[in-house]
Amino acid sequence: MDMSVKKKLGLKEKYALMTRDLGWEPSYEKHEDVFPLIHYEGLKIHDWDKWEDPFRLTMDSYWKYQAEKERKLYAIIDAYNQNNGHLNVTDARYINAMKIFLSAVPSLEYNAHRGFARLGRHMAGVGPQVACQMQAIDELRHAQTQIHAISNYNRFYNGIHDWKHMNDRLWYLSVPKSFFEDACTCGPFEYIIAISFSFEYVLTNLVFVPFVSGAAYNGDMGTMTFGFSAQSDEARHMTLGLEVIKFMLEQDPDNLPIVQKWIDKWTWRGVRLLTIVAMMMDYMLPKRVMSWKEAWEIYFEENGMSLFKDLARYGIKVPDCVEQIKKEKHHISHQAWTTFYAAAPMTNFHTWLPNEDELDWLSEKYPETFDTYYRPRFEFFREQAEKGERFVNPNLPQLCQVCQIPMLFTEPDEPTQIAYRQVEHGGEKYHFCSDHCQHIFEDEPEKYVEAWLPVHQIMQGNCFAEGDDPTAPDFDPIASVLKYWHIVPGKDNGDFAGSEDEKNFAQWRGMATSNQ
Amino acid sequence: MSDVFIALQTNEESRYIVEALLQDNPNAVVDEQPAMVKINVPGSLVLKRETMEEVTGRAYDLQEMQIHLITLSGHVDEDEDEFRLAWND
Amino acid sequence: MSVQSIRPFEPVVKDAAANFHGLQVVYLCWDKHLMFYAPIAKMLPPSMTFGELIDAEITPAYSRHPDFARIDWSAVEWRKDGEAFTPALDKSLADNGITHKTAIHFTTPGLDGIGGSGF
Amino acid sequence: MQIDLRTVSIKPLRNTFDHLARRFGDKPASRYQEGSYDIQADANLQYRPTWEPEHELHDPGRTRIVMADWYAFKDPRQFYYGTYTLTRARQQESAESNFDFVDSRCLLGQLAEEDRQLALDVLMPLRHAAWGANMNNTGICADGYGTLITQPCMFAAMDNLGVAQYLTRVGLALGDTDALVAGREAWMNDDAWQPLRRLVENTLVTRDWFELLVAQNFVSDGLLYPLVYEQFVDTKLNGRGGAGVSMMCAFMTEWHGEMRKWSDAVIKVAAKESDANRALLSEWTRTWRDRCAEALAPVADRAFGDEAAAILDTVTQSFNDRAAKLGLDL
Repeated sequence: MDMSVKKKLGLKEKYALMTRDLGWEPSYEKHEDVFPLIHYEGLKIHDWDKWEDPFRLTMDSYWKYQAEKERKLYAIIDAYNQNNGHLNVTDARYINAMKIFLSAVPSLEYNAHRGFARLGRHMAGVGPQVACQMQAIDELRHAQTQIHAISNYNRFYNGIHDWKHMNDRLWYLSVPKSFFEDACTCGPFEYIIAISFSFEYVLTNLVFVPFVSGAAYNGDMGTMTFGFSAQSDEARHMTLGLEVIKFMLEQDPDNLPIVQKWIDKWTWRGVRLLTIVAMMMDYMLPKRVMSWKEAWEIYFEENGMSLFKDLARYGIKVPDCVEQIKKEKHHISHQAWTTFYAAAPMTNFHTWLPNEDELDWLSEKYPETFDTYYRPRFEFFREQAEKGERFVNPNLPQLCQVCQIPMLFTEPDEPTQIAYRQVEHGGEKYHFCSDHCQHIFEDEPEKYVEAWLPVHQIMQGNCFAEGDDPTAPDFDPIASVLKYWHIVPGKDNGDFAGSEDEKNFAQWRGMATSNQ
Repeated sequence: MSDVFIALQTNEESRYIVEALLQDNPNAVVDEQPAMVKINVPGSLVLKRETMEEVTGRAYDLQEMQIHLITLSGHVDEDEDEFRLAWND
Repeated sequence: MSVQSIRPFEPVVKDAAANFHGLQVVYLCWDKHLMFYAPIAKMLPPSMTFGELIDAEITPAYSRHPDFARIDWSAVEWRKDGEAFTPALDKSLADNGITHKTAIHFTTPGLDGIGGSGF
Repeated sequence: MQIDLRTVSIKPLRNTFDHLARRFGDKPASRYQEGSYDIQADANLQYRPTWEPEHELHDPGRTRIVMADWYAFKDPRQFYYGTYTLTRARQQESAESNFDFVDSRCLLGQLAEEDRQLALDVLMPLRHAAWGANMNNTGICADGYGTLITQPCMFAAMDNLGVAQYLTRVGLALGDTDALVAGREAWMNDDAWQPLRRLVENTLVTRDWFELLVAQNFVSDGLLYPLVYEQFVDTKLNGRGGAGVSMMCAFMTEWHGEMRKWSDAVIKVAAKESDANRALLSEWTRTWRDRCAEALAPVADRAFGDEAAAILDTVTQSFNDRAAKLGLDL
């Protein structure tokens, strides 16, 4: 047979044969039984074949390129661990940022993995199915590489010895947990807008680019490597995010208001979630690359806005919440760090007061707010600490019913007044940190009445250590809750100064640089 | 006109990609950050296989670039010969 | 129901009053005193008097603040779920209309945090 | 600061994470263990899934199989993303050189026209069956409980897609896009393929994910791969000048050999857990085996002509033996 007569197929044609051409219209079973999840959200899709995956990776290239990434990644992690690279970080305070990272992020990635698997099965076109499947397996990669990269820190530092147990229980970790469980319990179209578009395209650059670049700047090769390596997959995922939104909007004009509602909701949910990243960037990187505000301006206000300008031709509007975020960017990192500082006995990482140099950097980066509102707070805390009366807020906070963050945010135009919103539903009162969280609740109250709010769960008696008797005369509820979280007070949390982490790091670094 | 951008890990391979990008996009602006390099271009950006092959001196599959990619913004359009990023505004 | 669901379901209100063993959640916030970063949550018997609320709950919660000792309690302005109200100190929370998940906010005129900074 | 670390030997505070120490003792954990055990959320789940409000987001109640510990399903290959991807990349490299070798030596030219057509007739519709398998495994990963059993299904799904794509390349090498069109036409309309298509569509609406795992990865693969790749490609075609096809399908044979180890381990562990599980697994296996053997009969007829019944019988018998060894009563 003469092979040379065959026509050479282009990348696009070949890719179509390798994906779209594999599917078929079922006739022995009903289409709606094979794909039961695609109608109830009210989205209208007329032609699944209109989906175009711009990256066109077939499995052979996928395995090849991903294996190369994995080889590089693990070679660096191994070398970093073998050489006790953790002793090379600028200062051991930095490691606390990694504790938050491990406690919060791999579980998000993991849920993304399972969520995209659901879409990989239930989207009714091969194009989006394959794109979602690749993302599903990539997200598993991210969860695993993060655990592997940070695992070595656990061997030498406290607080993350039981990260997964804490992720399902510890109060502040209900914020990321509820974010992703909210997305994963949505229908497939809302899920993909929430994660691929709002989270991946609009927001994750803020986590993975400036923060990870910051990790590199602080000598953490391991984190830099898994962070950037994950982000190279994200570039594909973000493209999926943009593709999916175009696809939905082009399929039917009726989809616009639904999609807009989801964008509004998930941009806000995501921004609230990133509060902790803002704090990590401004307070937890001893050497700083850029402030949260600067990162926000570059990656959201410039890049994000180009995206919305591009989508304007479909009728998509910039979410209303963006106005509020513009105001809050001057505040949230400071509000979050002072909160964690005051809640130190209830966390799984160490906190500290910024030193003079750091205070000056913050003043310079936040000229409109820092000296007026936040520097005096740190000065007060320092004064108290120097007197031997380190400030701790002894109270359990009220949480927002939707984002689950303590109600610590202030009114957008009044930074000394806590913002509180309230509605009644089904005879019960519900409280929110903002108009946007309130609107999310009002849109789907049946969903959010089921929120697992850690403070209320503690009060109901659902968060005491197994075997502890709350009716016993010497019962100490806070001690029992810490035990339930698997947190050892003082060792896993509290001030960095004087901690076992600080002592060990100094000693080990001393061993590494002297003959002692 | 909005910028599109592409960010790459700083390493030997991406040096070539940056070089090719600068050749293919004369108005590109390079922004060096710790461990990464970001290239911003107004409106649209192109990376040509031909340029990469010239710069690296070997056959080049544009999908190889993904190994070094950190992030990007803009609509992606890729075939055997060109990788393009653009906004439609 | 307004949530888009493939099949209807009966939502379980996780924080229904009945789940708190005869007690009720009450939120307290001393406005303009952000040292305490957020309103606080307390679980209290509905029979507790408002006077007891001040002495047994508000006082230990906030006494650390330098402003606290200087509060003139007769001048305090109270709000209940956003509405101004005057509590009867000798009456129970229930009789003061404070039910499960009521938010009580109070301001202390002249005392707006350290140096008037709201902190 | 440049630190000379050769002199430093510091003693770690702990060897591994507590959840692994509770399972395996306080010793260094493998990357498979760290990346797999207990990492799915299993407490305090937040909201009701709108796509299935009857269950929680991660819920062991989506199957009738009951396990005291869902992390009993250790993957004998210990695949996590890294090891999985590296293994497949190596196989891909060898597949690539096989395709090159077949092409450069014009090996397909040794095949007679009727055998070339036969190869296309038998293999091309299977692209679509592989896509069905992909959807099933992706769905099992979504619905299953515990990473130890869900992650191998995600890997299997990607493998199923890989198989469909290798078959597409085989089709393009043996014929042209017309060969793929003809294969699709047969899958949709040819009587010989309708029982198999019906079976695949039945699996797509099977809601108990463990039953689906049994139907797809244990029974269907357990009959189809030996029949098509061992008996038809590697034995029959290979004996008739089809070494080139055999080389291009090497991934499938090797892959099935590897997957068997995993699916056997899954069945064995689940069956050993309780008599109720064993009865259920036996029932599922029996039902799906009978349906699958029936669906493969016309395919076998096309592939083997007069010998079809005997070959299908051998394959089924050896599957029965395999099931019996795992503790099932068929």
